[in-house]
Amino acid sequence: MSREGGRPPLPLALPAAVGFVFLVLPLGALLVRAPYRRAGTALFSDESLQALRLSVVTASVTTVLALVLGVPLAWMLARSDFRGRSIVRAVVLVPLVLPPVVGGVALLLALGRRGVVGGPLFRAFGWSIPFTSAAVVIAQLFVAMPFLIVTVEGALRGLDGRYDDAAATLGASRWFTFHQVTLPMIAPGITAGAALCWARALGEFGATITFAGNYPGTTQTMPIKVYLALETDPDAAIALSLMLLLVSVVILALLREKWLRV
Amino acid sequence: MSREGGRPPLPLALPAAVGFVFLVLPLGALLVRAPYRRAGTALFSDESLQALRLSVVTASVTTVLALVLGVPLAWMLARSDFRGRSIVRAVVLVPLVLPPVVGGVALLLALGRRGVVGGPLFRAFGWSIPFTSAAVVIAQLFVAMPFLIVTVEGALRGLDGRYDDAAATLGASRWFTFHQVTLPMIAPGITAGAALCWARALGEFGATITFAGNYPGTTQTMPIKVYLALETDPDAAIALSLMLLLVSVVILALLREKWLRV
Amino acid sequence: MTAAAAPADDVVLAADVGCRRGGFRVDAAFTIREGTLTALVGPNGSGKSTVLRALAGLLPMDRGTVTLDRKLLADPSSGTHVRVEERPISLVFQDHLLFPRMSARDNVAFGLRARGMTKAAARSRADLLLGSMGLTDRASARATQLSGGEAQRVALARARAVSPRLLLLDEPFAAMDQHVRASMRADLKAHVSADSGATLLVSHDPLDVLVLADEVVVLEEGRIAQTGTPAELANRPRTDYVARLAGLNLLRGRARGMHADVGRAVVALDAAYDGEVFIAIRPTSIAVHRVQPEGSPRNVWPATVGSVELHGDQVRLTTLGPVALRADVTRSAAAELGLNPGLPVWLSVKATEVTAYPA
Amino acid sequence: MTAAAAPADDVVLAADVGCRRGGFRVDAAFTIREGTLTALVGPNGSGKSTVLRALAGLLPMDRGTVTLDRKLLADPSSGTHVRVEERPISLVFQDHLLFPRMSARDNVAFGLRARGMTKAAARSRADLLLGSMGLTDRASARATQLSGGEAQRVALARARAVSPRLLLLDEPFAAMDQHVRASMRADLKAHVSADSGATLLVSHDPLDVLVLADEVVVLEEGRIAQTGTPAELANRPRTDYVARLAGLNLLRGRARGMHADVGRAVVALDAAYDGEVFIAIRPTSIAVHRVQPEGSPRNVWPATVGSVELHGDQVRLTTLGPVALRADVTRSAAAELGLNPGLPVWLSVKATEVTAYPA
Amino acid sequence: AGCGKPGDSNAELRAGRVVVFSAASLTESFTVIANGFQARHPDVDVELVFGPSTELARQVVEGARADVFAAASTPSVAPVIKAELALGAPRVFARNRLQIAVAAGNPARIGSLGDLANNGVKFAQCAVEVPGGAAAKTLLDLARVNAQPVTYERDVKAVLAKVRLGEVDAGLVYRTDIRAESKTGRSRIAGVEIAESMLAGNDYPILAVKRAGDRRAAGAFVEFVLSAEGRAVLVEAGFDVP
Ligand SMILES: Nc1ncnc2c1ncn2[C@@H]1O[C@H](COP(=O)(O)OP(=O)(O)OP(=O)(O)O)[C@@H](O)[C@H]1O
Ligand SMILES: Nc1ncnc2c1ncn2[C@@H]1O[C@H](COP(=O)(O)OP(=O)(O)OP(=O)(O)O)[C@@H](O)[C@H]1O
Ligand SMILES: [Mg+2]
Ligand SMILES: [Mg+2]
Repeated sequence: MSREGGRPPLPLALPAAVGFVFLVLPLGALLVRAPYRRAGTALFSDESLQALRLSVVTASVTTVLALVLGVPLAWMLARSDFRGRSIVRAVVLVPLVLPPVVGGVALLLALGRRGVVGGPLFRAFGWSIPFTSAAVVIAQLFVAMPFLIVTVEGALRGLDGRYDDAAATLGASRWFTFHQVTLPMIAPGITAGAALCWARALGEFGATITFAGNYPGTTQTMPIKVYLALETDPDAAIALSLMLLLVSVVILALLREKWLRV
Repeated sequence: MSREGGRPPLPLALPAAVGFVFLVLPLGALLVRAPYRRAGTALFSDESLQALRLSVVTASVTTVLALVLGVPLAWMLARSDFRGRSIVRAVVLVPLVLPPVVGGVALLLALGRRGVVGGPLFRAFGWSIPFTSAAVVIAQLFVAMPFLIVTVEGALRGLDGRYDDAAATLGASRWFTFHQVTLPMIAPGITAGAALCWARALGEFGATITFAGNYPGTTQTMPIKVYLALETDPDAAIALSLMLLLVSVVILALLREKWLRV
Repeated sequence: MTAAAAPADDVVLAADVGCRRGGFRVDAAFTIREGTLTALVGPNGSGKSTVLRALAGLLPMDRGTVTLDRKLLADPSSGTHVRVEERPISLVFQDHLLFPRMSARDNVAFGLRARGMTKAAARSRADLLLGSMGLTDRASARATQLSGGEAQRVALARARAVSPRLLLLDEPFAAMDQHVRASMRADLKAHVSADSGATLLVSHDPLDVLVLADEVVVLEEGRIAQTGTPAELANRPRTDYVARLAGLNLLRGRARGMHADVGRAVVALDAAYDGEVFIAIRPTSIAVHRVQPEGSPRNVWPATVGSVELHGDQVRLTTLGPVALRADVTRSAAAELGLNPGLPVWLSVKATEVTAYPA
Repeated sequence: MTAAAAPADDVVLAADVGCRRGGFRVDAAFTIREGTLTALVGPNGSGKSTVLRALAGLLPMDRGTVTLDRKLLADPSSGTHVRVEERPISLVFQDHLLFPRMSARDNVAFGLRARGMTKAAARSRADLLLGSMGLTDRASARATQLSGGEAQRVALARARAVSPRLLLLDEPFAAMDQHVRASMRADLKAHVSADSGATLLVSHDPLDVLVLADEVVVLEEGRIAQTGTPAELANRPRTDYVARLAGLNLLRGRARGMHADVGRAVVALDAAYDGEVFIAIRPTSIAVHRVQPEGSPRNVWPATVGSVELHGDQVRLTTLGPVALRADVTRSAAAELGLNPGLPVWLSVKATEVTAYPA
Repeated sequence: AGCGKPGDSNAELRAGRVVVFSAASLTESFTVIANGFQARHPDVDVELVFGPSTELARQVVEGARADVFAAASTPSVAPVIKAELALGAPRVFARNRLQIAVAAGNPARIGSLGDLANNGVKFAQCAVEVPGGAAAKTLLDLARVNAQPVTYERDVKAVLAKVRLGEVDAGLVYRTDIRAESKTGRSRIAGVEIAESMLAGNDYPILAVKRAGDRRAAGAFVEFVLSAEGRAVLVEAGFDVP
């Protein structure tokens, strides 16, 4: 916070360096062995750009929705004492552990044309959710929102609750306190959670292909495209992944810089 | 912290409820439509139990390794001011966005028999990493550690840095301060990060099957088994997923209760 | 005196607080009248902050009632517990707890905005208040960038901004310099004399109590040890703590007529009493001698000098012996007597300088 | 006086601190000798805490040097900056900053354990220290479960546990009650007189300065306004702040012989001076009259009563007029005169009660 | 039993669209076939959606818009038939056989299926849950070769990737995969024919979906795949055709 550097202690620097090398090695190998010559054609096809755009847009929509729904849910878990809280917490953890493809099946069972909720909806209004861009967002939200919730709950638990007390003595409702005091104080945690959520949504494959399908343009996201490219042209798949990587790391880095400056 | 309940404010309770319903619906549908009759046979085969054990063990080893390597890395990102920090941060984000299968390919390129590092290792010692349980852990670590790092970094950034100052004026080295002061204060964040990491590792499929392969007993984890079961017997896949779910939620809940009590 | 009795007309706060905190228990009943300030004093750890938190609603009570403006705010026996944010009470915390990510201005504006005032209006009101506290040029600074005394002034402004019916102040002047403290004190005095609800002030500074308080409540170990006006306390302390606050020596003994037995000595009194009495002696009325004095003073005791402390022109002695006392002598007298720790001396006090009252 | 000069043999700390904090700048040079305590005083926001942080190494300096026991700790011009944890300096923070998840005992043991002492040994040493501060029964309580005064005592114990060569105290007594404060003060005094390195104490309490300080450094707006022994400051204040601390009225004017022109009035002096002078007047030496007095006092000014404050037996007036003064009169005199804000009065002071000295 | 009469692939078709769900392993062949079909029927838009067969089947059942479904194995069309969404019985349009994939130059000197059982030979095959793995198991069983793979991959492409990267010495894959690989021109993979390859293989069924928006066009596409032109493309890719 206030003191500058000095050399970081070895018991921290050493494992940190090992961890970094471990993460950077595969990336480095990927970059070294990447098929740069052949990459261009795969990258700048219309379909690739379409998939990239769809991925970025749906992941962003997902993240916004996750913030709107997930942050309050995290607050309830961390700050409110209601019956059945441990059940809610368990439910939040479920999508983390469920294999994504099964998550997609579960979404079909719930919201599909023959699903528990989707069935009546379809019969009454003719609405069918699967295989639309909305379904992509739903699949991503199901898989990625828990990451945000768990992170934000952790941040809330680490917070000094006395500021809430101070706000209450000034007549602030819990809602006013939440958005004026609590939110700014857990901003780093929310940033982290949103980044995780966005990244997870961007990389989502299993639940999306199962629940939303893979029509180019409407539901074919970049990871699905990469998966299919792996089937036919592994080099193109790597090139596509690197493109996805570059775009997302740049976006995350830009947002991060902006948010952390506040 | 100190004040008890009261009713939570509507602007928080409402979205929280929506978020909860959204997450619980697919799970509910899964439970309602689960093939309980046929489940037993699929569940209690030796192979299923083997896969479950392998999953739990590897995910736990992964989480321990991620804590050992990831927490120091998070500390470096949050507290230390070194050149190239933004590059390190970008590298940490990469595995979050990389489609897991491509992550597996990257690991092969780096650590495989003919990989950048794996090649020399193989030629020198005859070591080959893929197709071993160690490879499962490596794949999970690559995919799951970033979740821990990002969460812990968020927690560190939310921390009041003045306690570090206080520790330094008492003659504490940064390492002593880290494990005596900082760690206990970010415990909730570390818990959250470890939970995410464990869950992500437990559900890992793409990188694992690509880098470690699939062989019952050594590398066949539960998500791989579920994926393959989906090809032939979706009911069995659902039954297996529910088993994975139950076990993992119970484990997480137990650990959580224990950790948060501290 | 207790809240259970029907309160008088102008009573704003009638409190009977019973609550526990870890192994510590508080039980205290008192009232505060409209436009007055009550000082809540007591040793460290006696439960003052606990009482304030309970009144604000931050700490659940397990016994008693809190009534503000005839409205019941808390009564565990009937399950009543008005929520903190719905009580017209503000609290200046001992460690101020300014919102760290906000500017000083936004901290002060916070309560007004919580009540629905627009951001602009609340801010200009906050600027006014900060201005009146001499903080105009720090208004835009973040709470974490304020000095200790500045932060405390902002906390005071923040609590007063919302015009509470009950203002709870937990050592609000502790970090302020003399000048600021005097002006804040004058400010508070002016505010209290108006038709402003009730104020409860915790302070360790006798001057605060003397200058500001209409009533004093002394808390010791979670219970009320004495109440009264500042003058009553200053003249007739009933505990060591109060005596020290008033700057007096306090002895306790059994009186029989003009004398009282205080254990290892006998004290000649100003008048005849019977039974348990307190005896108050002013440190300046104690004379110190190298040899046993003769003549008028009726009380003469041998003693040993314990500690010697220089307080400006005066020297404060503590003495050991049959009666342990604090005595103030002039610097020149101390030099003349060669007062040093361990020196055997004689102490003398005139009976007329001794105040006795029933225990 | 400045650190640049070769320090005397027994100088422990030679500091010339230049640093900035936001828009605020501090430049202050002073030294502290072995076994002495220097008080660092000044108004709120004058930079006291900033100086302490810079000395501890928590704030980078941009100018000057810090030398402790002849070892250079900081010198921006040569890039020297010994790390905080390697300086034999401890700091009691203004807001104590106890580690919230640790018990009081573990807080005190922390510094010892950081130096490699075993947990058990450090804890038993901590228990001893806490015992000497009267906190035996709170030793196991978490830092967040301590009262304000208890926390401050633990912070003091924590800083002293590591036996630093330089002990920095930022208002360490502010939250303590009178009794505890007196005993902590005595404790500190005993500690300082021993061969204990140097102590720098920030406090707003004049008594702390009077009782404890060997030297006083007065900081105003980031610069040193005056230095000297407590007696020097008490007799010859050179700024309003110091005068208020010493309880004096301070005027500034241009003297010609036995008189000085202070703007809207002329003051008769105790002796002949020439040029700019300060004039100090004790509030108790000012007499207040309803009608213009005749006779011996040479200084007589008209004035209006500004504020009236009761301080125990005394009444403190502030007066407006050609010379703004504070005056203390007895309660009976005040009642007799019917002193009320707005009342026109006459003030008189004997020339012999006026102390003048060159500005 | 079919109710609609499958259209003649040469008949005039109204302007429309055909959505073809097709197994990922057919990507190259069907892209060529679709181009050929479109050349014949310029007014008809062919939209190709590739994916894993079982995934595509699930999508068809769940109501995804699909007119034609071409799968990589007979079991994977079962859910569609069970949901009564098939327009007529599925027709097998291609058959795939296994080959041994080895790294270019065949460093481990694999010459036959039996060599897979050699000491020190690491090989990969698909999991038995997917068609390629079922075929491999059948083949090994019928040929009485007692060889254990080091990994059961999720599909043939993954097996191929392991061979390509040198993680295994050999892999049991389809002929078509090796053919496609060698077409890229800089192949790191070579094929070793299996003498017993006819003992096990995999049938590719195709069907028109009952819900098809344009049944005639869907039928026409199915017919086109089965026509000489379609078969030529498939043979070129390495399939056996009925
Ligand atoms: N959260 C807590 N859990 C347990 N005990 C507590 C807690 N908070 C305070 N205490 C104890 O309760 C007693 C009263 O504390 P309180 O803060 O009310 O004292 P106080 O009168 O305000 O003292 P001070 O003058 O030092 O501020 C103290 O002994 C304190 O240690
Ligand atoms: N982090 C910061 N950024 C900017 N300005 C700051 C910061 N910290 C303190 N200041 C300002 O620097 C000035 C000196 O602050 P400092 O804390 O040193 O004062 P102080 O003498 O200790 O006052 P007090 O008696 O109130 O504790 C104040 O005006 C304060 O507002
Ligand atoms: Mg308190
Ligand atoms: Mg300060």
